[in-house]
Amino acid sequence: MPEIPRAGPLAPAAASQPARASVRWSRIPGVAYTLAALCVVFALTSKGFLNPTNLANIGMQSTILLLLALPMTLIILTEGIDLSMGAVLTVASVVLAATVVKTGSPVLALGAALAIGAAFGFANGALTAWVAIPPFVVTLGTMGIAQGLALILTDAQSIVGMPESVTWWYGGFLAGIPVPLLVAVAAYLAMHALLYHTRFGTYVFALGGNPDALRLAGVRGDFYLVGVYALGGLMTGFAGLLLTARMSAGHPTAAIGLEFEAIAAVALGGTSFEKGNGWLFGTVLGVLTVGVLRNGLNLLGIPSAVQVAAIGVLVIGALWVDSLRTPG
Amino acid sequence: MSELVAGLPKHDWSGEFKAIGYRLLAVAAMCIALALVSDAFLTWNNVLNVLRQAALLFLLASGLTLVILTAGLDLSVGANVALSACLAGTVMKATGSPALGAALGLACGTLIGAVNGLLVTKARIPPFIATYGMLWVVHGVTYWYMAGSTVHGFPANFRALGSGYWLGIPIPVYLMFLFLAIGVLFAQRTTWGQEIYAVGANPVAARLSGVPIHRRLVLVYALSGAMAGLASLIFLARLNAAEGDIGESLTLPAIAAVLIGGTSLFGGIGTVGGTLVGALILTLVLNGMNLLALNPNSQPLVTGVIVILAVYLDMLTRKRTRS
Amino acid sequence: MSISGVRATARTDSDVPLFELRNVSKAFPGVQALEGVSFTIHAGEVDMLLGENGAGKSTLMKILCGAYHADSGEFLHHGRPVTIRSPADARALGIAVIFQEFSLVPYLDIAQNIFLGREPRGRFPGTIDHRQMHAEARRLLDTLGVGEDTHALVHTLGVAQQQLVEIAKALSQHARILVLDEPTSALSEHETERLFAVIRRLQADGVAMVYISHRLPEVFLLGDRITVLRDGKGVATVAVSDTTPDELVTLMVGRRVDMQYTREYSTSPGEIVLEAKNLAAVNGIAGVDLTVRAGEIVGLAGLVGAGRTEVARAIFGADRTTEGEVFVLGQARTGGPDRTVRMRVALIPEGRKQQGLAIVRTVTDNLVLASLKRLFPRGWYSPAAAARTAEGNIRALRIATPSARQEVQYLSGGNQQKVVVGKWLNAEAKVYLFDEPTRGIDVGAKAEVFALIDQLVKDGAGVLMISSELSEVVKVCDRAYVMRGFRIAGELVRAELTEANILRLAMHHA
Amino acid sequence: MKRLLSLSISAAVAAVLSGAARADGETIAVFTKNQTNPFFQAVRLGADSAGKQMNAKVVHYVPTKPDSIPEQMSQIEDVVVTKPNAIVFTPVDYKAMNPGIQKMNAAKIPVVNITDRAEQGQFVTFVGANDYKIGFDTATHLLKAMGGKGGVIILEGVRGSITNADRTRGFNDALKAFPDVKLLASQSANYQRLAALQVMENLMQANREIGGVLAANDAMATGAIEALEAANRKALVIGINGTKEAVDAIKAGKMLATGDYSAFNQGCIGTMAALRQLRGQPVPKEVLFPVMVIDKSNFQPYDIPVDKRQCPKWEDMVKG
Repeated sequence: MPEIPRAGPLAPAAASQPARASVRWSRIPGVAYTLAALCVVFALTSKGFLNPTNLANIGMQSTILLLLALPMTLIILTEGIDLSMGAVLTVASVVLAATVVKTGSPVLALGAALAIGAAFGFANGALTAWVAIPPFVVTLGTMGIAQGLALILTDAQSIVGMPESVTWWYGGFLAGIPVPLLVAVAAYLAMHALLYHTRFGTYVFALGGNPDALRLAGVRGDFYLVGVYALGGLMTGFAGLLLTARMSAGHPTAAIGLEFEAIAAVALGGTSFEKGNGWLFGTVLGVLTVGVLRNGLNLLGIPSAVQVAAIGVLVIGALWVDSLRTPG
Repeated sequence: MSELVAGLPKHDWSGEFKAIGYRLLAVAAMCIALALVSDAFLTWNNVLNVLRQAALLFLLASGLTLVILTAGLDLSVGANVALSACLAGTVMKATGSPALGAALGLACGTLIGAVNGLLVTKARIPPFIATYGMLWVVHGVTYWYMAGSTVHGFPANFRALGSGYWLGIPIPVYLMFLFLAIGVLFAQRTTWGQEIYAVGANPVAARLSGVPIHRRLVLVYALSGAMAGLASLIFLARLNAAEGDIGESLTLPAIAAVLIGGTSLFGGIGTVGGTLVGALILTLVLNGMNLLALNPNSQPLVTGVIVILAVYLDMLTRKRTRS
Repeated sequence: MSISGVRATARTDSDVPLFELRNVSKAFPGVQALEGVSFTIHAGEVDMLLGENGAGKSTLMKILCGAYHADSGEFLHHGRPVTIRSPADARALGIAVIFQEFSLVPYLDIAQNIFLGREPRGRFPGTIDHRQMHAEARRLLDTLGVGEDTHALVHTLGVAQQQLVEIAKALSQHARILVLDEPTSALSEHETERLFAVIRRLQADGVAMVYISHRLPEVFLLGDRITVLRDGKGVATVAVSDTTPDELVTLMVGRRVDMQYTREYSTSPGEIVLEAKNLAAVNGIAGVDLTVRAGEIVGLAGLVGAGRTEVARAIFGADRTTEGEVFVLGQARTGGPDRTVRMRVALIPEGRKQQGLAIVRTVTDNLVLASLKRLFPRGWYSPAAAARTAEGNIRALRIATPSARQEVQYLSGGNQQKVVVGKWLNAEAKVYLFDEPTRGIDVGAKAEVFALIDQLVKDGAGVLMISSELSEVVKVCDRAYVMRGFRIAGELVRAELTEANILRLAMHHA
Repeated sequence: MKRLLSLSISAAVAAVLSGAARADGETIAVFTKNQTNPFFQAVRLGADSAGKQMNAKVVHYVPTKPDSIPEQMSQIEDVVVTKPNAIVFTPVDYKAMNPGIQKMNAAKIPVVNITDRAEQGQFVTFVGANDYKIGFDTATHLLKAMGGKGGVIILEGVRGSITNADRTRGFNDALKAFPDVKLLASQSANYQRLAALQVMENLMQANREIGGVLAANDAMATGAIEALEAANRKALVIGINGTKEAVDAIKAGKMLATGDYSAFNQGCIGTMAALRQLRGQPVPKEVLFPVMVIDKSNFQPYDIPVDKRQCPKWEDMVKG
């Protein structure tokens, strides 16, 4: 908020303020309660909401968004942003589809998807860290580039004929559990470990919170910044596999605009755009809340127009609650 | 103190005009190139044509420029255009009064903008998220209100606003230059404009200098909304019809135009004039690609490259004026 | 806080200095920050570095820790010549600096901050051994006698605790030379005591400390050897035992202030222009009563962190008041800064770049910002008229700038300060609240700023001046209020206005 | 705020439940592509009307983002959980929805495919129009009106959509029969009004003489008409879908003709087919509506606003 001096808690002025103890619960964003409330309402009002298949559905439907939102959390922790994810996801998906159709090798195809994702991510990071162009601008640009590529590569046609080895990644089961759920859990655990148990993660917080501290500690922050964006690209590329599997096709506009939903989910999860203040599991909650809302409203057959408005109210409402809870 | 002056850079002419100068050169270069490759380009009609297409983009982007000048953002302008246009259109049909319809359209746009401003200032929600949430809400209302129908066929006197000519020049072009003038006057020649720049450059200093920053921010978002409302009227008048999805493709190009126009995301730096040039550059590219019948699929790609290039060159020129 | 603190150190004068700087010079565009300064550091001692703001203390320290490169001069470590080209070099030599702005990451915990960049390796590549890290952090904090939980996120800590984390961080890097840059400037008395206890422990462990301060009581409480800087030159190095406060003050101040700045104090102040009655605010101040009369410069003294800035902000309406009232020219003040400004009150904040100026905007833009309504009552802004006003200010205040269109960020600190003042001259303010008006500006500019303030009161304005520099308050003010613990501890009229009296009120125990 | 939110939701819930109470018959889930295109609104109204006639409950599922594949996929998954008696289905993409269709088939829910013919999957029947023939007939209608000479422009819809592919193919084949007609340009305007307007404006610069415009839907046709009027140029324009807007334009003499895509009837017959299947009545493998070119001579029946129309009798529409 503009009128509050940016200085924040580190400014000498804070000397007068009593130091608040850091209790995890105090950092739980309003969205957690919203999620709980939604679940109760839907459990009471709609048949089949609590039905295991349906719960699995919610998880599976949220997986792709989660795969974008997790690295997006890290990027936003560095006070950055990535507007290109949706488009990169799309281009990765069509490249994967095209490769698998041409070569018949899913491994090669996945490799290609990961490569193009990582390439875009690296470009975003490099232009941000080394050319010092604001990430918003960089990724707005690469968004257009990726979108154009997807359309040119496919001439706006969908590419079909995915082998079982690809579709398995969305439709298949492992030990009786839908693969996407396993992917989602694995992805979260991996990102959690990365963020909270490695140098990389520590430096992500530092990049957003106090880059000078990093420099004084003799750490090359720029490399890690590029790394964060590259990681985002890589995860996006992998999400391309699930997207392709889900449609058993590559489609040139399938995921346009998904990055905005990812950013919204991250914000819902209580991660702020400043000072590297965020919480990875909050992002999971944010993604699930949107998923549960859509699913529940579908089960109830609520008109689509109401759904659209409801999502907006959710985003604004949850953040409003959070801002009420944080002293001005 | 004289030795203090030594070593300070001589700041010959204010960076903004310089920045616009560079961009105008770019525009000129593009025009020459297009004229060489397509004989259809340098025809009077096509020039008007480019200007008319730039008009809609500029009207939308001009309001957005003020928002970005305060280090804010408004992702809801596209949705805003859709709702305002549909409301204005249906009311016009129902009452047969263009004036009433237009008034409601403008009012609707302004209201949405004002709410954005309140969410950003009073509810302290980051502009990105607040206006993104607003985008969904407004879309929802539009879909519900229109229920998939199209409103079309408006009185000729109203449609002249979009498709009419005066002295052989399309009305929207006049509107574009009118609001360019108004925008420049507001930003450069009013105390409010000065305060808005100050709020963008340093909100704390602005507040401690007695600038009512909340009121100015709400004003800025409301103006952005109002311009969206106005754009929606031009839209309505040009297409003589409106449905729920017209706004979706407008927001990002508008933001791109502002950035290409040299307005800084960090606030305090930029001009409405620059945004006009930005809008012209974008329109020229699309126009040229159409004239040359290039693959339309590559349009987003080209736009993306231009955005990055423009901002990068901008940084270079600023660095030069600074060191 | 009594001066009879027990010394927990063995003097080691005879030894070779642990570290030595010889004839170090450093120049910035327009300023010779350091000129042939020599300085020695001894193990197990606290070497005091005294000097007013702008005397070159901080520059010297930045050179010592590798943040700046000296233009000339040599460094000796255990008598062996060494070079310091980067922070890494300094660290290698065991030098660590605790700056006033901390190098901590707000949303990492204490342990993570202490070991940032040097995290103990975990089982897998790239991972961190949290158990070991927290254990070591715990140990470090214990050696400092600090109880905080190593899992606490730094942004939840107060400044004092953050400072201790900084010290722990330095120790974890096996620092043998610890540089403390005005460490008590933001601490409460209690916190200060705690810090001193820590310093004595370290001293006992043979850590050498360079302690920058201009607070004499601290100097005598902690110091072994004292080096005084003035205008970038080392004027003297003396043992604490062989000197007196008065001597130090003369060394620090020289006769410069007397020569460059004098004013005749107001004998017959005008009517009350500013009055606070039992003022309390959300920022913590309480029961503040004060008055400022036209033609008066009233000091607001006290240690940093005593609540002086908060009083100014509350008066100005920048922080919401919870109790009491403020009267400006007899009228009650309500609402935020925008209303206050219209009542012709001016606030010149301490953080110029953060709070005083829009640095990416031009000198003109900044000069007219507070007076837009007055200069352009119709709301129509005229660049020409604004430029004329600005040119006027630039001449009157002798602001050194190539043009009125120069962006403020390229001006020197003193000239930036003048721009802020000019902004309020244009607003025709009648009441001025100056917060550390000379902080971080060079000596020449200081005198000009004071001349400026004097001119303001001559023209019938009332001034409330916050300053940490006792000499300034004593020299400049007609009266002074002294703050302690967010309350007014007392008032000193011209006759009683001495550094000793101020300090007594500022540090006196209840 | 949270409370407010949950309140508003439960309120909406209550509303829906009470609304649902009316129908006592089967539940039919109807999938359409988006909430913005009038065509699909007509389909939905047709379905509702049929539902009323045959006393069944019709619930609509529309992606919140127009034509979003992943969203329609999610909606299918959600609907399969609620187990409606039958589904009337328009795929947002005729190729990329197969996994969704498989899910519906796996759940043993009878599915009627309408409008866009899905590539694979088992369906009770397909109800729709022959896009190729519509394209061909309307184009022929225009080319005849042009006297078999002059230059024409084709405004394509969304590249990659089946309707667009078939319609433009129809246009081009029709052109083959008129050697003296020159195809000046064929560009995509994504079925969008503004895009069509601007593409047209640009093409008018490159082409002095434009005799006719073949637009793959009515929105683009009207966009083109606006562009022509603004430039005071004359050209014969045809569109496809038979929307009210196009009919008005035909009445006003601005538009030559539009091919009837009978959206409303697709909704009607699609829903009826689903219900007949459930009620054991015969349903043909495919219901293709006869192609009908609407022009000045025969627009009256189409002049009624869709929300006032009634579903035709099954027997009248489905011969044999």
